[in-house]
Amino acid sequence: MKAVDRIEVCETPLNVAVEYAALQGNSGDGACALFVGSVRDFNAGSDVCGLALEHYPGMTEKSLQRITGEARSRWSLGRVAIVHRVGPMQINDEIVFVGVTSPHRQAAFAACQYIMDRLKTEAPFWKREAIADQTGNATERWVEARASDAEEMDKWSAG
Amino acid sequence: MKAVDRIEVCETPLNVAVEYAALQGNSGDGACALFVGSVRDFNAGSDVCGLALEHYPGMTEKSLQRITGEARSRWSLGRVAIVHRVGPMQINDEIVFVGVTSPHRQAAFAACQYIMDRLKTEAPFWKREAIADQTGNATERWVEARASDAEEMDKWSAG
Amino acid sequence: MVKVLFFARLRQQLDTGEIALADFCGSLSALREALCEQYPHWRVYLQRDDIRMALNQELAEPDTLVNAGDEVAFFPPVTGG
Amino acid sequence: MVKVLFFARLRQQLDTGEIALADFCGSLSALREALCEQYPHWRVYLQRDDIRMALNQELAEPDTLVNAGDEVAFFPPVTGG
Repeated sequence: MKAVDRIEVCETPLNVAVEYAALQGNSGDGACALFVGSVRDFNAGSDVCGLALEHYPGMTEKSLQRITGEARSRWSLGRVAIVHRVGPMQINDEIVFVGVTSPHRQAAFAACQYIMDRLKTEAPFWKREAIADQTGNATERWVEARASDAEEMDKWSAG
Repeated sequence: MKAVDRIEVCETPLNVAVEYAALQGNSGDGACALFVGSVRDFNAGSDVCGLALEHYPGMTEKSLQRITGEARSRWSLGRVAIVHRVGPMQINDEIVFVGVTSPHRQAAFAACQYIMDRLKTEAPFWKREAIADQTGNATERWVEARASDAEEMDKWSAG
Repeated sequence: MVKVLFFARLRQQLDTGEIALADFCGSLSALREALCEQYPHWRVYLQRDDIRMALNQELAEPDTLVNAGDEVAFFPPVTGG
Repeated sequence: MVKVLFFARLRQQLDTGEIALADFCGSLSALREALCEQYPHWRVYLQRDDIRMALNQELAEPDTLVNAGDEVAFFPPVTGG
Protein backbone atom coordinates (compact mmCIF):
# COMPACT_ATOMS: atom_id res chain seq x y z
CA MET A 1 0.00 0.00 0.00
CA LYS A 2 1.30 3.44 -0.90
CA ALA A 3 1.97 5.54 2.18
CA VAL A 4 -0.05 8.74 2.25
CA ASP A 5 0.91 11.39 4.74
CA ARG A 6 -1.63 13.70 6.27
CA ILE A 7 -0.06 17.16 6.53
CA GLU A 8 -2.41 19.95 7.38
CA VAL A 9 -2.36 23.50 8.64
CA CYS A 10 -5.77 24.45 10.01
CA GLU A 11 -7.45 27.46 11.56
CA THR A 12 -10.14 25.41 13.28
CA PRO A 13 -9.81 23.36 16.49
CA LEU A 14 -7.85 20.14 16.23
CA ASN A 15 -9.80 16.95 16.91
CA VAL A 16 -7.47 14.33 18.38
CA ALA A 17 -10.08 11.55 18.24
CA VAL A 18 -10.65 12.12 14.52
CA GLU A 19 -6.91 12.31 13.85
CA TYR A 20 -6.27 9.08 15.76
CA ALA A 21 -9.06 7.28 13.88
CA ALA A 22 -7.60 8.39 10.53
CA LEU A 23 -4.28 6.72 11.43
CA GLN A 24 -5.92 3.31 11.86
CA GLY A 25 -6.44 0.60 9.29
CA ASN A 26 -2.91 -0.66 8.55
CA SER A 27 -3.40 -4.04 10.16
CA GLY A 28 0.33 -4.77 10.17
CA ASP A 29 1.03 -1.72 12.32
CA GLY A 30 0.79 -2.75 15.96
CA ALA A 31 2.31 0.46 17.30
CA CYS A 32 1.00 4.03 17.25
CA ALA A 33 2.83 6.92 18.93
CA LEU A 34 1.12 10.27 19.26
CA PHE A 35 2.11 13.69 20.50
CA VAL A 36 -0.24 16.57 21.24
CA GLY A 37 1.00 20.04 22.14
CA SER A 38 -1.46 22.45 23.79
CA VAL A 39 -1.54 26.08 24.88
CA ARG A 40 -0.13 26.35 28.40
CA ASP A 41 -1.25 28.96 30.89
CA PHE A 42 2.29 30.01 31.76
CA ASN A 43 5.53 30.61 29.89
CA ALA A 44 8.76 32.18 31.08
CA GLY A 45 7.17 33.16 34.37
CA SER A 46 4.13 35.02 33.02
CA ASP A 47 0.44 34.23 32.98
CA VAL A 48 -0.54 33.46 29.43
CA CYS A 49 -4.20 34.12 28.61
CA GLY A 50 -4.18 33.39 24.89
CA LEU A 51 -2.00 32.66 21.90
CA ALA A 52 -1.91 33.40 18.19
CA LEU A 53 0.13 31.50 15.63
CA GLU A 54 1.51 32.99 12.45
CA HIS A 55 3.03 30.87 9.70
CA TYR A 56 4.53 31.07 6.20
CA PRO A 57 1.91 29.53 3.89
CA GLY A 58 3.55 27.35 1.28
CA MET A 59 6.86 26.98 3.07
CA THR A 60 5.10 25.44 6.08
CA GLU A 61 3.67 22.56 4.06
CA LYS A 62 6.98 22.00 2.22
CA SER A 63 8.84 21.96 5.51
CA LEU A 64 6.47 19.42 7.10
CA GLN A 65 6.63 17.22 3.99
CA ARG A 66 10.42 17.27 4.05
CA ILE A 67 10.49 16.36 7.76
CA THR A 68 8.04 13.50 7.17
CA GLY A 69 10.04 12.23 4.21
CA GLU A 70 13.23 12.19 6.26
CA ALA A 71 11.47 10.37 9.12
CA ARG A 72 10.31 7.74 6.60
CA SER A 73 13.87 7.34 5.32
CA ARG A 74 15.09 6.64 8.88
CA TRP A 75 12.37 4.29 10.14
CA SER A 76 9.88 1.80 8.73
CA LEU A 77 6.62 3.67 9.18
CA GLY A 78 3.00 3.04 8.27
CA ARG A 79 0.94 6.22 8.47
CA VAL A 80 2.15 9.67 9.43
CA ALA A 81 0.02 12.69 10.30
CA ILE A 82 1.09 16.22 11.20
CA VAL A 83 -1.68 18.70 11.90
CA HIS A 84 -0.77 22.20 13.09
CA ARG A 85 -3.22 24.90 14.04
CA VAL A 86 -2.67 28.59 13.22
CA GLY A 87 -4.52 31.79 14.13
CA PRO A 88 -5.90 32.77 17.55
CA MET A 89 -6.46 30.14 20.22
CA GLN A 90 -7.27 29.71 23.92
CA ILE A 91 -5.59 28.04 26.92
CA ASN A 92 -5.75 24.22 26.60
CA ASP A 93 -6.48 24.33 22.86
CA GLU A 94 -4.41 21.82 20.90
CA ILE A 95 -1.71 23.45 18.76
CA VAL A 96 -0.09 20.44 17.14
CA PHE A 97 -0.82 16.76 16.60
CA VAL A 98 1.81 14.30 15.38
CA GLY A 99 0.85 10.66 14.89
CA VAL A 100 2.97 7.80 13.57
CA THR A 101 2.15 4.12 13.11
CA SER A 102 4.67 1.34 12.59
CA PRO A 103 5.04 -2.39 13.01
CA HIS A 104 7.56 -1.53 15.76
CA ARG A 105 7.10 0.46 18.93
CA GLN A 106 10.63 1.90 18.98
CA ALA A 107 10.28 3.19 15.40
CA ALA A 108 6.92 4.81 16.18
CA PHE A 109 8.27 6.55 19.29
CA ALA A 110 11.51 7.67 17.63
CA ALA A 111 9.81 9.01 14.49
CA CYS A 112 7.17 10.89 16.49
CA GLN A 113 9.82 12.55 18.64
CA TYR A 114 12.06 13.26 15.63
CA ILE A 115 9.20 14.97 13.78
CA MET A 116 8.42 17.14 16.81
CA ASP A 117 12.08 18.05 17.33
CA ARG A 118 12.49 19.10 13.70
CA LEU A 119 9.13 20.87 13.55
CA LYS A 120 10.16 22.92 16.61
CA THR A 121 13.42 24.05 15.03
CA GLU A 122 12.63 24.50 11.33
CA ALA A 123 8.92 24.65 10.45
CA PRO A 124 7.99 28.33 9.92
CA PHE A 125 5.50 28.93 12.74
CA TRP A 126 5.70 31.79 15.23
CA LYS A 127 3.80 32.15 18.49
CA ARG A 128 2.58 35.44 19.92
CA GLU A 129 1.31 35.23 23.50
CA ALA A 130 -1.24 37.43 25.22
CA ILE A 131 0.01 38.08 28.77
CA ALA A 132 -2.16 39.28 31.65
CA ASP A 133 -0.38 41.83 33.87
CA GLN A 134 -1.14 42.57 37.55
CA THR A 135 -3.92 45.00 36.67
CA GLY A 136 -5.61 42.44 34.43
CA ASN A 137 -4.66 44.19 31.21
CA ALA A 138 -3.37 42.00 28.40
CA THR A 139 -0.19 42.74 26.50
CA GLU A 140 1.25 40.76 23.63
CA ARG A 141 4.73 39.37 23.07
CA TRP A 142 6.46 37.10 20.58
CA VAL A 143 7.59 33.83 22.12
CA GLU A 144 11.38 33.44 22.18
CA ALA A 145 12.97 30.34 20.64
CA ARG A 146 14.52 28.07 23.24
CA ALA A 147 18.10 26.81 23.03
CA SER A 148 16.90 23.45 24.37
CA ASP A 149 14.94 22.82 21.18
CA ALA A 150 18.06 23.25 19.07
CA GLU A 151 19.94 20.90 21.42
CA GLU A 152 17.24 18.24 21.10
CA MET A 153 17.56 18.47 17.34
CA ASP A 154 21.35 18.13 17.47
CA LYS A 155 21.12 14.71 19.10
CA TRP A 156 19.62 13.25 15.88
CA SER A 157 22.75 14.22 13.92
CA ALA A 158 25.12 12.90 16.60
CA GLY A 159 23.42 9.50 16.66
CA MET B 1 -2.99 19.38 42.74
CA LYS B 2 -2.50 15.77 43.77
CA ALA B 3 -1.59 13.59 40.83
CA VAL B 4 -4.04 10.77 40.28
CA ASP B 5 -3.01 7.95 38.00
CA ARG B 6 -5.50 6.05 35.93
CA ILE B 7 -4.51 2.38 35.95
CA GLU B 8 -7.04 0.00 34.56
CA VAL B 9 -7.30 -3.54 33.27
CA CYS B 10 -10.45 -3.95 31.19
CA GLU B 11 -12.22 -6.69 29.25
CA THR B 12 -14.12 -4.26 27.02
CA PRO B 13 -12.78 -2.33 24.02
CA LEU B 14 -10.43 0.52 24.74
CA ASN B 15 -11.63 3.98 23.70
CA VAL B 16 -8.64 6.17 22.83
CA ALA B 17 -10.73 9.33 22.46
CA VAL B 18 -12.17 8.93 25.97
CA GLU B 19 -8.74 8.15 27.43
CA TYR B 20 -7.19 11.19 25.75
CA ALA B 21 -9.99 13.44 27.01
CA ALA B 22 -9.47 12.18 30.58
CA LEU B 23 -5.81 13.27 30.44
CA GLN B 24 -6.77 16.89 29.72
CA GLY B 25 -7.36 19.70 32.18
CA ASN B 26 -3.91 20.39 33.66
CA SER B 27 -3.48 23.77 32.04
CA GLY B 28 0.24 23.88 32.86
CA ASP B 29 0.87 20.70 30.84
CA GLY B 30 1.57 21.71 27.26
CA ALA B 31 2.80 18.26 26.23
CA CYS B 32 0.96 14.96 25.92
CA ALA B 33 2.62 11.78 24.63
CA LEU B 34 0.48 8.74 23.89
CA PHE B 35 1.14 5.19 22.83
CA VAL B 36 -1.42 2.72 21.55
CA GLY B 37 -0.60 -0.93 20.86
CA SER B 38 -3.00 -2.93 18.69
CA VAL B 39 -3.44 -6.52 17.54
CA ARG B 40 -1.38 -7.08 14.39
CA ASP B 41 -2.34 -9.53 11.67
CA PHE B 42 1.08 -11.17 11.55
CA ASN B 43 3.70 -12.24 14.06
CA ALA B 44 6.82 -14.34 13.54
CA GLY B 45 5.83 -15.10 9.97
CA SER B 46 2.31 -16.43 10.63
CA ASP B 47 -1.11 -15.05 9.89
CA VAL B 48 -2.72 -14.05 13.17
CA CYS B 49 -6.52 -14.08 13.18
CA GLY B 50 -7.17 -13.31 16.83
CA LEU B 51 -5.61 -12.89 20.23
CA ALA B 52 -6.43 -13.56 23.86
CA LEU B 53 -4.71 -11.95 26.82
CA GLU B 54 -4.33 -13.60 30.21
CA HIS B 55 -3.10 -11.70 33.25
CA TYR B 56 -2.44 -12.11 36.99
CA PRO B 57 -5.20 -10.11 38.70
CA GLY B 58 -3.84 -8.19 41.67
CA MET B 59 -0.21 -8.39 40.62
CA THR B 60 -1.00 -6.64 37.33
CA GLU B 61 -2.33 -3.52 39.05
CA LYS B 62 0.56 -3.49 41.57
CA SER B 63 3.05 -3.81 38.74
CA LEU B 64 1.53 -0.94 36.73
CA GLN B 65 1.38 1.25 39.84
CA ARG B 66 5.04 0.58 40.59
CA ILE B 67 6.04 1.41 37.00
CA THR B 68 4.02 4.64 37.11
CA GLY B 69 5.53 5.63 40.45
CA GLU B 70 9.05 5.12 39.13
CA ALA B 71 8.26 7.14 36.00
CA ARG B 72 7.04 9.96 38.26
CA SER B 73 10.25 9.81 40.27
CA ARG B 74 12.31 10.24 37.07
CA TRP B 75 10.35 12.99 35.29
CA SER B 76 8.05 15.87 36.19
CA LEU B 77 4.69 14.55 35.01
CA GLY B 78 1.11 15.77 35.15
CA ARG B 79 -1.34 12.98 34.45
CA VAL B 80 -0.53 9.36 33.71
CA ALA B 81 -2.89 6.71 32.36
CA ILE B 82 -2.24 3.03 31.64
CA VAL B 83 -5.16 1.02 30.31
CA HIS B 84 -4.61 -2.60 29.28
CA ARG B 85 -7.19 -4.87 27.80
CA VAL B 86 -7.45 -8.59 28.64
CA GLY B 87 -9.55 -11.47 27.28
CA PRO B 88 -10.32 -12.28 23.65
CA MET B 89 -9.85 -9.64 20.96
CA GLN B 90 -9.75 -9.16 17.18
CA ILE B 91 -7.23 -7.83 14.63
CA ASN B 92 -6.83 -4.02 14.99
CA ASP B 93 -8.36 -3.96 18.49
CA GLU B 94 -6.38 -1.78 20.88
CA ILE B 95 -4.49 -3.79 23.52
CA VAL B 96 -2.79 -1.06 25.51
CA PHE B 97 -3.01 2.71 25.94
CA VAL B 98 -0.34 4.72 27.74
CA GLY B 99 -0.78 8.48 28.10
CA VAL B 100 1.44 10.99 29.88
CA THR B 101 1.16 14.75 30.22
CA SER B 102 3.93 17.10 31.31
CA PRO B 103 5.01 20.71 31.03
CA HIS B 104 7.88 19.40 28.89
CA ARG B 105 7.78 17.47 25.65
CA GLN B 106 10.95 15.47 26.34
CA ALA B 107 9.64 14.31 29.73
CA ALA B 108 6.30 13.25 28.22
CA PHE B 109 7.99 11.25 25.45
CA ALA B 110 10.56 9.65 27.74
CA ALA B 111 8.04 8.67 30.42
CA CYS B 112 5.62 7.20 27.88
CA GLN B 113 8.36 5.10 26.31
CA TYR B 114 9.76 4.07 29.72
CA ILE B 115 6.33 2.90 30.88
CA MET B 116 5.86 0.84 27.71
CA ASP B 117 9.36 -0.67 27.97
CA ARG B 118 8.79 -1.72 31.60
CA LEU B 119 5.25 -2.93 30.98
CA LYS B 120 6.55 -5.15 28.17
CA THR B 121 9.17 -6.76 30.39
CA GLU B 122 7.53 -7.02 33.82
CA ALA B 123 3.75 -6.55 33.89
CA PRO B 124 2.14 -10.02 34.14
CA PHE B 125 0.25 -10.26 30.85
CA TRP B 126 0.52 -13.16 28.42
CA LYS B 127 -0.67 -13.25 24.82
CA ARG B 128 -2.06 -16.33 23.09
CA GLU B 129 -2.49 -16.01 19.34
CA ALA B 130 -4.92 -17.80 17.06
CA ILE B 131 -3.06 -18.68 13.85
CA ALA B 132 -4.73 -19.57 10.55
CA ASP B 133 -2.93 -22.38 8.69
CA GLN B 134 -2.99 -23.02 4.92
CA THR B 135 -6.25 -24.98 5.12
CA GLY B 136 -7.95 -22.16 7.00
CA ASN B 137 -8.01 -23.99 10.33
CA ALA B 138 -7.03 -22.01 13.40
CA THR B 139 -4.50 -23.23 15.95
CA GLU B 140 -3.41 -21.44 19.10
CA ARG B 141 0.04 -20.64 20.41
CA TRP B 142 1.52 -18.61 23.24
CA VAL B 143 3.48 -15.60 22.05
CA GLU B 144 7.21 -15.85 22.82
CA ALA B 145 8.91 -13.03 24.71
CA ARG B 146 11.34 -11.08 22.54
CA ALA B 147 14.94 -10.42 23.53
CA SER B 148 14.63 -6.93 22.01
CA ASP B 149 12.16 -5.93 24.73
CA ALA B 150 14.66 -6.82 27.46
CA GLU B 151 17.34 -4.86 25.61
CA GLU B 152 15.09 -1.79 25.37
CA MET B 153 14.55 -1.99 29.12
CA ASP B 154 18.29 -2.28 29.81
CA LYS B 155 18.97 1.10 28.23
CA TRP B 156 17.08 2.84 31.08
CA SER B 157 19.53 1.42 33.63
CA ALA B 158 22.59 2.28 31.56
CA GLY B 159 21.46 5.91 31.25
CA MET C 1 -0.59 -22.79 54.09
CA VAL C 2 0.99 -21.29 50.96
CA LYS C 3 -1.10 -20.60 47.86
CA VAL C 4 0.75 -21.35 44.60
CA LEU C 5 -0.45 -19.99 41.23
CA PHE C 6 0.58 -20.86 37.66
CA PHE C 7 -0.12 -18.75 34.59
CA ALA C 8 -0.24 -18.91 30.80
CA ARG C 9 1.70 -21.70 29.08
CA LEU C 10 2.90 -23.05 32.43
CA ARG C 11 -0.70 -23.31 33.68
CA GLN C 12 -1.58 -25.35 30.60
CA GLN C 13 1.52 -27.55 30.85
CA LEU C 14 0.92 -28.39 34.52
CA ASP C 15 -2.82 -28.58 33.87
CA THR C 16 -3.56 -26.56 36.99
CA GLY C 17 -3.81 -22.86 37.84
CA GLU C 18 -3.60 -23.10 41.62
CA ILE C 19 -2.56 -25.48 44.37
CA ALA C 20 -2.08 -25.14 48.13
CA LEU C 21 0.99 -26.31 50.05
CA ALA C 22 0.54 -27.11 53.72
CA ASP C 23 3.38 -26.48 56.17
CA PHE C 24 6.00 -25.28 53.71
CA CYS C 25 9.02 -23.41 55.04
CA GLY C 26 11.96 -22.27 52.92
CA SER C 27 12.96 -20.24 49.88
CA LEU C 28 11.13 -19.87 46.59
CA SER C 29 13.62 -22.18 44.91
CA ALA C 30 13.14 -24.77 47.66
CA LEU C 31 9.39 -24.51 47.14
CA ARG C 32 9.86 -25.08 43.42
CA GLU C 33 12.03 -28.15 44.12
CA ALA C 34 9.42 -29.46 46.59
CA LEU C 35 6.77 -29.20 43.88
CA CYS C 36 8.98 -31.05 41.40
CA GLU C 37 9.52 -33.87 43.91
CA GLN C 38 5.81 -34.11 44.59
CA TYR C 39 4.92 -33.97 40.86
CA PRO C 40 7.95 -35.33 38.94
CA HIS C 41 6.38 -34.69 35.51
CA TRP C 42 6.31 -30.93 36.34
CA ARG C 43 10.09 -30.69 36.55
CA VAL C 44 10.70 -30.24 32.82
CA TYR C 45 8.32 -27.25 32.77
CA LEU C 46 8.86 -25.73 36.21
CA GLN C 47 12.67 -25.83 36.29
CA ARG C 48 13.16 -24.01 32.98
CA ASP C 49 15.57 -21.07 33.19
CA ASP C 50 13.03 -18.61 31.87
CA ILE C 51 10.33 -19.29 34.50
CA ARG C 52 9.69 -16.20 36.64
CA MET C 53 8.60 -16.18 40.29
CA ALA C 54 6.47 -13.77 42.26
CA LEU C 55 5.91 -13.56 46.00
CA ASN C 56 2.79 -11.77 47.17
CA GLN C 57 2.30 -10.30 43.72
CA GLU C 58 5.79 -8.85 43.35
CA LEU C 59 8.57 -10.32 41.20
CA ALA C 60 11.02 -12.11 43.54
CA GLU C 61 14.42 -13.80 43.42
CA PRO C 62 14.79 -17.58 44.00
CA ASP C 63 16.38 -17.10 47.44
CA THR C 64 13.43 -15.08 48.85
CA LEU C 65 11.89 -16.73 51.91
CA VAL C 66 8.28 -17.91 51.83
CA ASN C 67 6.08 -17.65 54.94
CA ALA C 68 2.73 -19.18 55.87
CA GLY C 69 -0.10 -17.22 54.25
CA ASP C 70 2.03 -16.06 51.33
CA GLU C 71 0.93 -16.17 47.70
CA VAL C 72 3.53 -17.56 45.30
CA ALA C 73 3.27 -17.54 41.49
CA PHE C 74 5.26 -19.15 38.67
CA PHE C 75 4.93 -18.01 35.07
CA PRO C 76 6.74 -17.70 31.72
CA PRO C 77 8.22 -14.38 30.52
CA VAL C 78 5.51 -11.77 30.12
CA THR C 79 4.27 -10.76 26.66
CA GLY C 80 1.77 -7.95 27.22
CA GLY C 81 1.48 -4.50 25.68
CA MET D 1 11.79 40.96 -9.91
CA VAL D 2 12.39 39.29 -6.54
CA LYS D 3 9.59 38.99 -3.97
CA VAL D 4 10.79 39.49 -0.37
CA LEU D 5 8.67 38.43 2.63
CA PHE D 6 9.03 39.17 6.35
CA PHE D 7 7.35 37.27 9.16
CA ALA D 8 6.43 37.51 12.83
CA ARG D 9 8.40 39.99 14.98
CA LEU D 10 10.49 41.06 11.99
CA ARG D 11 7.34 41.87 9.99
CA GLN D 12 6.16 44.08 12.86
CA GLN D 13 9.56 45.74 13.33
CA LEU D 14 9.90 46.60 9.61
CA ASP D 15 6.21 47.41 9.44
CA THR D 16 5.85 45.48 6.22
CA GLY D 17 5.19 41.87 5.25
CA GLU D 18 6.25 42.02 1.63
CA ILE D 19 8.24 44.12 -0.80
CA ALA D 20 9.46 43.65 -4.37
CA LEU D 21 13.02 44.25 -5.57
CA ALA D 22 13.54 45.02 -9.25
CA ASP D 23 16.67 43.89 -11.05
CA PHE D 24 18.48 42.33 -8.08
CA CYS D 25 21.36 40.00 -8.75
CA GLY D 26 23.55 38.42 -6.06
CA SER D 27 23.51 36.29 -2.93
CA LEU D 28 20.96 36.30 -0.11
CA SER D 29 23.39 38.20 2.12
CA ALA D 30 23.95 40.78 -0.65
CA LEU D 31 20.18 41.13 -0.94
CA ARG D 32 19.94 41.71 2.81
CA GLU D 33 22.68 44.38 2.63
CA ALA D 34 20.92 46.05 -0.32
CA LEU D 35 17.73 46.27 1.76
CA CYS D 36 19.64 47.80 4.69
CA GLU D 37 21.14 50.42 2.41
CA GLN D 38 17.77 51.25 0.95
CA TYR D 39 16.07 51.32 4.41
CA PRO D 40 18.80 52.20 6.95
CA HIS D 41 16.44 51.89 9.96
CA TRP D 42 15.94 48.17 9.05
CA ARG D 43 19.58 47.31 9.67
CA VAL D 44 19.27 46.83 13.43
CA TYR D 45 16.48 44.28 12.90
CA LEU D 46 17.50 42.62 9.64
CA GLN D 47 21.22 42.11 10.39
CA ARG D 48 20.65 40.29 13.70
CA ASP D 49 22.55 37.00 13.94
CA ASP D 50 19.40 35.02 14.63
CA ILE D 51 17.49 36.10 11.51
CA ARG D 52 16.84 33.11 9.21
CA MET D 53 16.57 33.21 5.43
CA ALA D 54 14.54 31.14 3.00
CA LEU D 55 14.78 30.97 -0.78
CA ASN D 56 11.73 29.69 -2.64
CA GLN D 57 10.26 28.39 0.60
CA GLU D 58 13.30 26.38 1.69
CA LEU D 59 15.77 27.40 4.41
CA ALA D 60 18.91 28.72 2.70
CA GLU D 61 22.44 29.82 3.56
CA PRO D 62 23.56 33.48 3.13
CA ASP D 63 25.75 32.66 0.11
CA THR D 64 22.89 31.15 -1.91
CA LEU D 65 22.34 32.98 -5.21
CA VAL D 66 19.04 34.74 -5.89
CA ASN D 67 17.55 34.79 -9.41
CA ALA D 68 14.78 36.83 -11.01
CA GLY D 69 11.38 35.41 -10.07
CA ASP D 70 12.60 33.96 -6.77
CA GLU D 71 10.78 34.30 -3.47
CA VAL D 72 12.99 35.30 -0.53
CA ALA D 73 11.92 35.40 3.13
CA PHE D 74 13.49 36.71 6.35
CA PHE D 75 12.20 35.71 9.76
CA PRO D 76 13.17 35.19 13.40
CA PRO D 77 13.79 31.68 14.85
CA VAL D 78 10.66 29.56 14.61
CA THR D 79 8.56 28.83 17.69
CA GLY D 80 5.78 26.47 16.58
CA GLY D 81 4.66 23.12 17.99
